[in-house]
Amino acid sequence: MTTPTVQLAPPKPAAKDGFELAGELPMATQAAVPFIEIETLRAKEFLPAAREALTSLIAEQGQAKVIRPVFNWAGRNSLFPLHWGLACCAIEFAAAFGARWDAERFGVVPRSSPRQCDLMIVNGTVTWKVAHKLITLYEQMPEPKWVIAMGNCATGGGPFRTAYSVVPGVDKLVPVDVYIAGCPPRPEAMLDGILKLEELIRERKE
Amino acid sequence: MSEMWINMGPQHPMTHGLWNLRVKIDGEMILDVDPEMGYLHRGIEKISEDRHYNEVITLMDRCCYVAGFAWEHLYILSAEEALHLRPPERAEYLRVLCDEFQRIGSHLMWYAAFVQDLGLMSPFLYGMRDRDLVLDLFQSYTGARMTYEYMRVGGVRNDLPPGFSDQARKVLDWLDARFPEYDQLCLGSTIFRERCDNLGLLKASDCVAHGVTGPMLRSAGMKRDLRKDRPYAAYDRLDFEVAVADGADVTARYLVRMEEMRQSVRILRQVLDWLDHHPGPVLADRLPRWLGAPYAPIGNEGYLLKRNYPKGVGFSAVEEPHGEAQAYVVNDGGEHPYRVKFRSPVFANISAARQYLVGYHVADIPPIMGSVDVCVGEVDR
Amino acid sequence: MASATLYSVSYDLSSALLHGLGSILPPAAASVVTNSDLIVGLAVLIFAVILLAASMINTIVLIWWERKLLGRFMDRRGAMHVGYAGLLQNFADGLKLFRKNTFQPEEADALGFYGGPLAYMVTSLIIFGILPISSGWNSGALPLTLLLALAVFSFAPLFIFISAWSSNNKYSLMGGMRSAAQMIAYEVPILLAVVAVVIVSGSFNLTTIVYEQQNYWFWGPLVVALIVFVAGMLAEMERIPFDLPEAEAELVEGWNTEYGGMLFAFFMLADYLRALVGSILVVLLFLGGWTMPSWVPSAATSFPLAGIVWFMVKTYIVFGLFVWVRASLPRVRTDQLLRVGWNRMIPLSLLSIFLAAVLVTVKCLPVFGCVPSMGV
Amino acid sequence: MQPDDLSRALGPKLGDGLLSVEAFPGTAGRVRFRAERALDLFRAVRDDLHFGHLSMVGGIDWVDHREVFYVAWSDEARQYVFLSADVPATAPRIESASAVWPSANWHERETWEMVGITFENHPDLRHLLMPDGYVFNPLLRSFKLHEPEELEVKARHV
Repeated sequence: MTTPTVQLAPPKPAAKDGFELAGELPMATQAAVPFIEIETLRAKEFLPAAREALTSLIAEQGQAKVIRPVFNWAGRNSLFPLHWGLACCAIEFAAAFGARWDAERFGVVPRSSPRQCDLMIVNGTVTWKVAHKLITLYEQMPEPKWVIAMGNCATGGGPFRTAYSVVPGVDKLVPVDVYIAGCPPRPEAMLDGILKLEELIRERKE
Repeated sequence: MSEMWINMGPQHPMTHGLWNLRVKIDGEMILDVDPEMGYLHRGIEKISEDRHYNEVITLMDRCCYVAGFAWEHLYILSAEEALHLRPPERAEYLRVLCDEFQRIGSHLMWYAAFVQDLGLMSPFLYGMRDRDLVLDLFQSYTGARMTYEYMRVGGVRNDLPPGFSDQARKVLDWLDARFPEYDQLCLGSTIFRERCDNLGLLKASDCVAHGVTGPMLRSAGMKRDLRKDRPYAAYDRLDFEVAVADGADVTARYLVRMEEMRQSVRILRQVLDWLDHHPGPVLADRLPRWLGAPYAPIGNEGYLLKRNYPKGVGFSAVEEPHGEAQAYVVNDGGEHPYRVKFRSPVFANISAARQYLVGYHVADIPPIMGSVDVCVGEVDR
Repeated sequence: MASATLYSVSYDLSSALLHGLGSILPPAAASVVTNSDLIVGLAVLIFAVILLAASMINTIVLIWWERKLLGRFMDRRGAMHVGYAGLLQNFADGLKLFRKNTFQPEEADALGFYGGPLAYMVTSLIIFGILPISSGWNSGALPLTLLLALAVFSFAPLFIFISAWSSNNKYSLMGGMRSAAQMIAYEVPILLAVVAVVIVSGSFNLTTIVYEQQNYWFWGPLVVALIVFVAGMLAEMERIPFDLPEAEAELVEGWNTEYGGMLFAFFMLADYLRALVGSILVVLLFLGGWTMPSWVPSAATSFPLAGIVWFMVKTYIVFGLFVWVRASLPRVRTDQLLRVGWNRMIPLSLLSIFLAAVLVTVKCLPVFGCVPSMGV
Repeated sequence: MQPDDLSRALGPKLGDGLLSVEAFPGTAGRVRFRAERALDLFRAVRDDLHFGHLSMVGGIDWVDHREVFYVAWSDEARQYVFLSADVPATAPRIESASAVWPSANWHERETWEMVGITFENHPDLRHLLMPDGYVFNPLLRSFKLHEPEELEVKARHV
């Protein structure tokens, strides 16, 4: 069998520092490979590709249909807010954990250490003096984490927005997911804000 | 372990607010403390200089958020003096009603927080539950749970709704029945007595030197209550005792506050009886026009009228749930107060922290600071 | 059913599985698969999996039980919206913590920081392999199960201290030191109180101790030992009134201040595992284990798995009492705790040993009725 | 206790340090004194008149001068007394009262940072409410408040 020796291969790249690129065969030699071997080669290429496609499909679908909803369900049903009180809203924050409203019904349990929290409820006026501590606390919380600006002061400074020491809105410092209006918001409003946040988490794609 | 400084705050379960207690410890012993305030400084005194007289009331509610009525009353008293106004008698009784209910609400909040600091969990819920009943009453005639904006220069905003006094008496009966339960949970517990007796001692002479007032001073055996010593509003026409204890420790402060709540219930019954039988106006009818008609939006008329009103200063002092609060209002004849200065009782009580904390254990900080009843809003203003 | 033990059941299961596998394989492979060592190995594996699942599910239900009970004591509802009556709440918490970022604080010691919680968790889990839950739970071949259980139980302060120290946080360090001091102080009275039980029952084997209580439970005659043991267990489990190491009011979250995510979940789970072990030990040593008094109708005690059911009912009631204590007592201070531990608990436990010795010598107590088989 | 009683008791002690004693609503009277004689007045008020409890220290900026005022309470007379001294706006200095009344400590720190009045011989004169290094005195009349948006616009133009 005579095969025309056609040089189809691209010109070899210049050897760098005396190092030859190994394992490169001219195209003509490849064409001389028997049929069965070609099929094997194709199969060898196909199987990993197919596996990759399949796993990615499963992973994607599984991610979308199983894993993500399950973790989102878990995340939205156990929001641990940071236990701290800034100002007036902190009293209503505490009242929401009292006997009448009992936020623990929704799995909301305040924790004192930012390491164990996933929700920071900014319940009051933020001053410039506490701003960097607030940012530190936010950074100490592990991902994924959310912030609720509770009340008018945290949203935009409230009645103190003109004051020299007040941050006009906590969104100047950390990203805020839910704003709750009111001065202070009633405990029902706080629970409603948490339920709104739960809706956000339900739709979460990450 | 060698000596070290630890920061308790601004985010710490002990603080109940936004402040930092720097503590120097050796093992479990406290060697030195240094309270660091100002994390909630909102410039209320400065903002007040930009506001009309009635608009400052909004800030007063937020100044001390667990005792909003007491601070409204404080400001109103001195503003009325600075503006040469007198409220009608019914308004004075209504203010006493607000004040005393507020005292119960504030002390219940204190009880909830203080007992939780000791590790006793259930009373927190009981305290909050009963406080909500008081707040429901506030809501029925002011529309708000915490920030009322109810008092006005020259009276109060509106009268009580019909059926209020029956509802209030029910709440008082309920509270009367709860006080023994509270005492049983705390004083009846050996662990509570072991932890709180002889803790955080502050003798009466030290209290006076460091400006400590309120239940802390009365727990040291000094019978001083501005409601008796320097009666304001309708307190001179009401019959009550000043709660005093002589332990000067955390237990004594507990006893004083509990007794104060009982006395408040006693005052409130008299006030409700009086209000039932003496209908009348609640806002002075000869208000200057720039102070606003009773139901007009606050303070808008001031812009329309060139003022011509005598200058004056007003000084008032009120027995707030935390202690003795004072206000000084300077009226220079302009639309806004020229200067407003407040004296917060907790400010002075915290400034003496070194006197009653050093020498105790780290574990004693929460009950001692709890017995001080810190409200950071009024300290930092 | 009563004669079968959990190990024999898992051995049967494993041999059936492997023989079934061997019958469809070629004979050469079959002989390898049906090797007796392999069967034993798989049996142990099945045994461990069943134990792990049982203890984990029980712990999570225990947390739910505490939350609901605590809610009721406090005039509220507790978790109620996730799953029926909030039963799935703790699963949601666990999954969420599983997904959280894992991190290590700056300048923390990695080995201690990651190893501490793991070791704490593992040592808490090992005890479940030892405790007999009912007559047919494990083979009971170990003669000194009680000592082994208490020995493994007392590893915890070491690991708590290691993880607290390596967190590089002052609050953690103080919490760890308190924890170590407290646990060591209360080990001694616990062990002495257990000696009273051992004197009366004449054995270190938990199964034997339970069988000794067939006719009368030990809580009556050994009430002093019971008091010391329960108080010591409360301290060991770090529950109010002895929860100083995680005293929320002064030491933010105590020794787990710097822990978040899965490692925090380990701590939480291990705490409740230890609470479960404590309740189980109280039931085993003083409340007759899975046995019931004779006046209980036999229909109620002879259905399949009746032993396990009654045992769990008792355990949950004992834990409910611990929750009741938590809902109604304040926390003590470190020096008071240690003073009570060394000055009150140890004399009391010595007294309980003396009483047990008297009991064994007299062999008869009019109050509790004459018991023929009492003592050695 | 009336204003006359105050001036009768304080006059001989202070001489020309006592400027005037006038009636003041709600208190025993208002004592105006020279800032230079502050410590003498404090000692006389505490020891002779038994006003042992200093409640409040504050300052007012009257643009051309500044005023420091003190409020003290006597447990025997059951009354407040109001003390005030004027200090020049160019050199606002006065002796600290914390040697006489320890409770003056924090009040004077606050007045120092808010109204800019320096208290000499104060044991610990540093920032209380504002962060360390804050250079303004917010309660001076020259310190104006702005809407935050207004400030943002200004910052953009700068």
